[in-house]
Amino acid sequence: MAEKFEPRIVGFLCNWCSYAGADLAGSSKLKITPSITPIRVMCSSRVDPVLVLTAFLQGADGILIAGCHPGDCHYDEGNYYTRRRFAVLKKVVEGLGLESDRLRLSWVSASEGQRFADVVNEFNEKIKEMGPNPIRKKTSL
Amino acid sequence: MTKALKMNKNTQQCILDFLKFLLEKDKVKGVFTLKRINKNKDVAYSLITNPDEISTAVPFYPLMPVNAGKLLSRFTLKGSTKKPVVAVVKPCELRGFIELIKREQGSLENLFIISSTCSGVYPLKMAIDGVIEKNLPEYWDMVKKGEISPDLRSACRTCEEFIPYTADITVDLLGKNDVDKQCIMFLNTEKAEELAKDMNGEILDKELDNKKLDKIRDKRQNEKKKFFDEIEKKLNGMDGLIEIFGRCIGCHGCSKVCPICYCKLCIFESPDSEYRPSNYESDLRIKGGLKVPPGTLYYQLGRLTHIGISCVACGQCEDACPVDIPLSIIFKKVGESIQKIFDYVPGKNIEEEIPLVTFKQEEFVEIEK
Amino acid sequence: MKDKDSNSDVLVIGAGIAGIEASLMLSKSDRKVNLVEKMSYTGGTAIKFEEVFSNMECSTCMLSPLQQQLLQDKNIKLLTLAEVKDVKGEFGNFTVKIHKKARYVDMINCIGCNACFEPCPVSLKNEFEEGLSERKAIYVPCAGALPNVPMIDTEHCLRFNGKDCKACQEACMFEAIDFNQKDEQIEIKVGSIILATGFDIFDIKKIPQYGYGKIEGVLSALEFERLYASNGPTEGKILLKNGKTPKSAAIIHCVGRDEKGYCSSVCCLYSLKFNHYLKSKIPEIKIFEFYTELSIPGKSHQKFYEKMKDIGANLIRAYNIEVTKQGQGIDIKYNNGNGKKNNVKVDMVILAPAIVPKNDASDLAKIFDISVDKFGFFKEAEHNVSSVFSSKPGVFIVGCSQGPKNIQDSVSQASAAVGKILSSS
Amino acid sequence: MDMKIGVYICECGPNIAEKIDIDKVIDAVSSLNNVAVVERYKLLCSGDGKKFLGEQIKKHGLTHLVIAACSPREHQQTFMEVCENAGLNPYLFQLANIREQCAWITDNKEEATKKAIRLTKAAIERVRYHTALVKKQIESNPDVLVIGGGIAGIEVSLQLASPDRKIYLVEKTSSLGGLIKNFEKTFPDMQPCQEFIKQKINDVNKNANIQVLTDSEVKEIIGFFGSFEVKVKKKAEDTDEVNFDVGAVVLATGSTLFDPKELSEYGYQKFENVITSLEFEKMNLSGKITLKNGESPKSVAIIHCVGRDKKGYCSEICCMYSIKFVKYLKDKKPDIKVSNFYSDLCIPGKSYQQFYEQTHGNNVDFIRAENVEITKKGNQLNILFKDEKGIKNNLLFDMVVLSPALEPACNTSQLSELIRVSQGDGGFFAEEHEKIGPVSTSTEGVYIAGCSQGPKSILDTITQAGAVSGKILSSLIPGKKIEPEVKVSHISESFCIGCKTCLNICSYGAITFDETKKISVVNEIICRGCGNCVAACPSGAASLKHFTFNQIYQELKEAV
Amino acid sequence: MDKGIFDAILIPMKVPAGDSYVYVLIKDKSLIKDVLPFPPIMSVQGAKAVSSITRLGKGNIKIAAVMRPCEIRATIELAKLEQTNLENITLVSMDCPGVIPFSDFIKDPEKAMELFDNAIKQEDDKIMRPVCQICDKSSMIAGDLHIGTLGAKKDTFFIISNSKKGNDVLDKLDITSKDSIDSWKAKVKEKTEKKQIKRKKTHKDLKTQMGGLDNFLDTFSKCINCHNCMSVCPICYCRLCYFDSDKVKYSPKEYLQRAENKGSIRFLPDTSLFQIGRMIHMSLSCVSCGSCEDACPMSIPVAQIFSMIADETQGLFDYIAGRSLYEPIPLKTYKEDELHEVEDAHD
Repeated sequence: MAEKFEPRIVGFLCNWCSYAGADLAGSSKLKITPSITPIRVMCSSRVDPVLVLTAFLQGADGILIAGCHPGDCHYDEGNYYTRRRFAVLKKVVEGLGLESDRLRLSWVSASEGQRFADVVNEFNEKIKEMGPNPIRKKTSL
Repeated sequence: MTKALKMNKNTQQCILDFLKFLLEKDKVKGVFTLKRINKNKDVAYSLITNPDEISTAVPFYPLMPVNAGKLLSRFTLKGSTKKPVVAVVKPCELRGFIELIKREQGSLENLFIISSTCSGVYPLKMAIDGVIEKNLPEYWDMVKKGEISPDLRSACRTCEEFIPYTADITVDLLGKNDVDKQCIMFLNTEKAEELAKDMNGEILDKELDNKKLDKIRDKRQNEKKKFFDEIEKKLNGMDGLIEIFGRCIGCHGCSKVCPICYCKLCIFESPDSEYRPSNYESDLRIKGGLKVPPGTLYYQLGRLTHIGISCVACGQCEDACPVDIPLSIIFKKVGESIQKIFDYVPGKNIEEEIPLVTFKQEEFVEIEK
Repeated sequence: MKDKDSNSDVLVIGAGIAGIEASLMLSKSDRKVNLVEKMSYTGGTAIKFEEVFSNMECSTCMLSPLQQQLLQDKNIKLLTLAEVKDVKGEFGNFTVKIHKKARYVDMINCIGCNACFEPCPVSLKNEFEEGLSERKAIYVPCAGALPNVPMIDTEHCLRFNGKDCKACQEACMFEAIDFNQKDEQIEIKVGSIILATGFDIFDIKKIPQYGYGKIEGVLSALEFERLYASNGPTEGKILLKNGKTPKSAAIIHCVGRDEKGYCSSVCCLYSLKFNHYLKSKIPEIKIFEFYTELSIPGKSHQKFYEKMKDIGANLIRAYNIEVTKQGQGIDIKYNNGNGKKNNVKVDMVILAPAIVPKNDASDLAKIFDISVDKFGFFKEAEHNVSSVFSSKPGVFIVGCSQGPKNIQDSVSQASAAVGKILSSS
Repeated sequence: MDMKIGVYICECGPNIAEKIDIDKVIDAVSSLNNVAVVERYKLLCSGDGKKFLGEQIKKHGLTHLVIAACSPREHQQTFMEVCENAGLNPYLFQLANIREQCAWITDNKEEATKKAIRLTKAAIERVRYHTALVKKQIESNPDVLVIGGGIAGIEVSLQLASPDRKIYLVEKTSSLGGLIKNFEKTFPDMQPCQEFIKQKINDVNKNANIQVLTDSEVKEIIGFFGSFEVKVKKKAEDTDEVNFDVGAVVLATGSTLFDPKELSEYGYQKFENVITSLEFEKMNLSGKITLKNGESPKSVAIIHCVGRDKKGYCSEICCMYSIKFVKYLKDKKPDIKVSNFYSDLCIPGKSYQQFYEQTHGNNVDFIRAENVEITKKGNQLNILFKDEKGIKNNLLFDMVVLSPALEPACNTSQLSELIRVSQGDGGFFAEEHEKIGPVSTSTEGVYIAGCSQGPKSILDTITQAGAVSGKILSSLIPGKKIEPEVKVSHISESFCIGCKTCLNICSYGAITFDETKKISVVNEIICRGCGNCVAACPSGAASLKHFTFNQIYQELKEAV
Repeated sequence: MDKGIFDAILIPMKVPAGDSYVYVLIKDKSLIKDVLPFPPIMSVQGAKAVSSITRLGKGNIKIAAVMRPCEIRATIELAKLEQTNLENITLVSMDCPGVIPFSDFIKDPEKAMELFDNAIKQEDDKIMRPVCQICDKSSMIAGDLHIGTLGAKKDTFFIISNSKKGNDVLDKLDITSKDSIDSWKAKVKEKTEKKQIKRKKTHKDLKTQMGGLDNFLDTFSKCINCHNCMSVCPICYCRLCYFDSDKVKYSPKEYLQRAENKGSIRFLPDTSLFQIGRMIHMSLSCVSCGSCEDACPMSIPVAQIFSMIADETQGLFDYIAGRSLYEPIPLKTYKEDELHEVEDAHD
């Protein structure tokens, strides 16, 4: 591959914790790979596994779901459901021998700007190792 | 006299060249046709934008994985395509699409249709273990001779509407004995001529060889008679129907693949058709027993009344039926009888109104704006 | 009191969690609120915490939505760097004189890009971070502080000390920095007043045997909170001055309890919380927690205590504690419950000091003409009525300014005070 | 009318302008369908900026607005107001965060620009699918139902009752007052509380705006904040129940004592003269503290934390009222011997240490003890215990007072069913948020006061009652309409199959089930718009306004 | 029924044409002679049958439903999902020998019947559907009553009750002999263990065969999107499938865009989305009944693949679909402390 690989990472961030954390990272001028495209949702529990799957099948190199730490959910318990749905999604993808490492669930609080940066950059590195999502080029999906 | 483009090469090859040419010359942005999609040579309808991918296209492959009419409808459901696209489809698929357009389920705008005189396709099952691949030579041989192979789907063997009505371009295949040396493309519309412009080959005035085709039609009619008589014997009143539809499991797979069944939610799956305990209790009282899930026959007959008028006898329903009910012949028979009343040929003419719009699409709250 | 000409506006003093809660509630009921905050930021002491007991929720996540709401609220006028100087009148119509220090940064023009910090030549200890990190003469106390607008510390700014420096002004693209800003004397009229001025912590230096301020690695609870804070000086890494990770730590309760003569009611719980702090960052760390009486009232806190014990909280009842330096480490001598002498060696000591009245509480009491109790906390009116009444009608006291208490009780008092105001005028 | 999207890119001074090649962004998006205008501006959130936007919206007749600037958490509100003032529905606007998420996270201008283009495109594609959302206004009923006639309920009622707000005070016993009726004095000030509570009850009874329903129980509460329908059944006469509507509900059902019989070691109701704190209060109120045989005790033991381990929490007030008991006893018999057996002295707050110290000296002692057990010895009670040093020990007393844990009132669980307020630690009503929502619950419009929320002193109870009043006074204002969240869930009637998955997971009970249609229905007034039900619905029948599948998909598409 | 315990029985019966078996609900005793409790095929999944008549509520009559264990398990899943009301239904299962693929059967029903009977006699399942061959729950008792033929003396069988309903029936039947069912248990245990081993192996092979992107795509390359698998799936109870809804309908522009990204796309393009999406939605309740595979016009081994995935997802919550009416559907609940392996460790 000639031109260097720039991962395309989708980041579903919950409004109250993780998106706030992302903003804090930004306003603290922490370096974060631009390869992540944040998508703001009110609660990580809004992230329909099918949406994630859609992104995955359309060739996203990595998909990150980030929400409040368990127990901190702005809506009480949403993130616990997020975790269960994510577990199922990951298991299915893994079960089919597809690259489930491209899917990631992380908890980032509003004060964890640094953590957000670390999570994203580290994820980005991992994706770089994995290379582009082969699905992107597949025509017979 | 219509214009025709003549090229002295294997017809299939010519079509591929033509499609490639269309993409390269940017006359169209996309080509919709059957294509081999993997190393196992599995064939599926595809939307091709890259000229190099044309090489793996197989426009006249004797298989109908899905009725392309349904697909074209899905393609243009949310508005006509702004960029020009050409689609290679079979006559019955085209007619299915036309019927759908009449119901606002698609649009022909910027969509150009290449079709051909059709010699029919094999059942889906034959595609499973590559039988079709083996049969290909035999198939083309049959095409030349304009014969009917017993392996073909009953729907095709009994099909009289093998000449496309509203295609921009009609490719001469059926009964054309030099199909592998020469290719004739009838340019039925101005747009077709435009597309063919600069394509190397000679333009001439020509008509389809109707005598030849009539002969083939006769053969098919005989075949059809046989099938109809056979079904006739079974179709004697209710018991007959029960005989035939007895094993229907009510999966509604037939409506899922039917090009005419376009409803977002089939009325037979809607709350109105749900079965209440009181229903079966009375049934039990009256009959002493009932088949479960109930209403399979009701569904079949209902579907007949809904789509009979527009049934293009493409045979998909039979192909998809998990319990092998000979749907295509039944629907063809009943369909034709209905269509005769209004002497209406579904999909023949886009201007022609649907005689009876007895049903409207259930209007639903959009789930997603 | 329900006379017609009474003023419905409210003055809230202190933009800590209690003050914020009160202001938002008042605004919700269409009252105009003047919220006076001494510091340059909102959030009070709670904003310094990383997590709060007992649900271990992230404090910023809990507060920042409220702070945002506060800043966007049309009914609330937030005056930062402001202090009340004089109050006249009574319930229904007070006249209040406020001294608002100049921030020298325009609240409207500044967009909080922080471009002005870097060029500033001055650098000194950051009080917000308990002096654990440096700040400039123009600064916000910590990343994410709200309002996200810096202030100039005129005491240290070169320009205000005779030098002709305008590094920050040059760095600012929004003409937000205005050296000519003047302190303002604002006079407002309100109907009622809520005091939510919070607390200070006991000056541990007063008890030499804890070695605080003398021995490295002996921290106050607040210092430790910042050390653990992910937006703090070490991004949440628990480190010793020498940059090493402590292998053992001691937590000492009731620091200053006897001196003050009361139980500060939250120390046991936040000290227990520190076990979680330490264990989560340094799983193998050894912890000794010294206490006298375990005060964990309420339905949820014993559960929390049990949880902390499960992760390895090791509580020792101890008296006459003495902390001394021992080579690299710190030595703690103590008598345990049955009078035996004992000692342990640790790398880090965290002290839980008593909660004491804000240093300016007595001045404020004078200004508002309300009485204070023998400890210096604002004194509630009479017996058997809501504790939010001060001795002066129309002046309400909430949160730790009235006495040591946890966030929950502070918030309850805030709502209660609002209730009194709304039902009385 | 066809779609006209206006796109405005904020330079944010150098913050964006220097880090992102704005012109490139403009080129990249200008050609997109329906994009009517793309412009850059130095600072859109400034006064001039807002004015500029407003004019632009009018001038170009924009139907949709996209702004590429800072984080939605910064200025979404600001720009939505601009839209509103310019007559554009604020929900037809989308903000692309190209500052915090592009300009500030990298020094590589090219990459930042690329990402800025991505985000701006995404915002444009998304905004196409936005629909105008309109704030609803719902009439609300200002009246309040208060359940429980103890001090908490009384305080709330008295504070809330007014000519334009009627209070229904429902008490299951025959009289108001609750536990306090039995107390002579309150700690720490040792103030007489009989007069105090009588006065309060009096005030309630003569308050025309409070309807007191004694011997009554709430049978049904349906509805939501602003309009609850209530059915109350009068116990005594089996007359038909009382029905009325209210806008809010206050649970002030208080607490009861843990029954020491459950712990045999205390010998309660086995040995004479072993009594509970409540029995002692009553005895004390009656004027004379005597033993069964009529003599007055010479020595009394007070045992703390009875049932604490069993219940798993500290009941907060036992230490204090035990100290109060010492004072009771000393006032009546200065020479009496009183011993407190305690495990940890829990006297938080500024007033109590002093209160405790006052009792020291003359024949009063506090013994830190473990494994306390009570046996009979002659006509005295023998207390066996392990002292602080771990040494077994025993002492004789005439009378033993047990300080049992507080537990939720018996009807707590029944009420929690009735009104969908879950029971939290110790079985007490669960508050909405341990810290910042102590008196509200996960059901909007339902509040908890006093010991029904957890053990607490009279003072704290009064404070909490005040807090509840505050909440109601500030959110349920007579004549003022309620404005519920607009970004809420919706379940398509046609596609819902009624599997109740959404019902189970909704934290707010915002979804109900229509038994006749067999489908789930969202109550838009209760829904808080988290979208949990949307992700849970396998049929895709549920959708969240302003965060629909398509809206999110459009962003996602640009990201991939 | 004779004893008036039940008013009607739901049981498979030969169709008039004699070329299939479907469920019938019978009241008229005379019809009973035509029923065949254990037909050689499973044309309709029993759970769908039960659901089709009880979704809108319980009737007033008591019904006994005689079905295979997998059908009963599916029924129980549907009950949890409010898609059927079991109040007046007694579920009766039997040791299931498996069934033969419909396509094999329909070629020559009579012959198929013989083969089937022999297969049962010789306890040889190689003519059965592949997914039946790896079914390790063919004697699982999830319903109210179970008729155990395994390990029973010739022409006798065990009736095992598994619920209050079941006990009531037994009482009414006042069956005297109460033998121990140990012999049955032993036989079942033996059979199950054998199957489990085979199941594991098959799944392992399957994973190597179709695991990985390319193999996966090839496996489903023949899919014609007829969604028969979903239509016949007892668990797919949605009125309109998520993947038939507007959510997966795009504009021509978008289809072309997607084609341009890759040079060409199969049309319709979302086969994998449907297949994997369906796994996400229903694998937790999948009972590996095999209906999908039977109904697939392209003979894709859907059932085997789903059984593989189902074992994994259900394993997450050690849940077994249809094992018990009282185990909540995993996605309807949660534990605070679980599944930490899927989230980033937070220090």
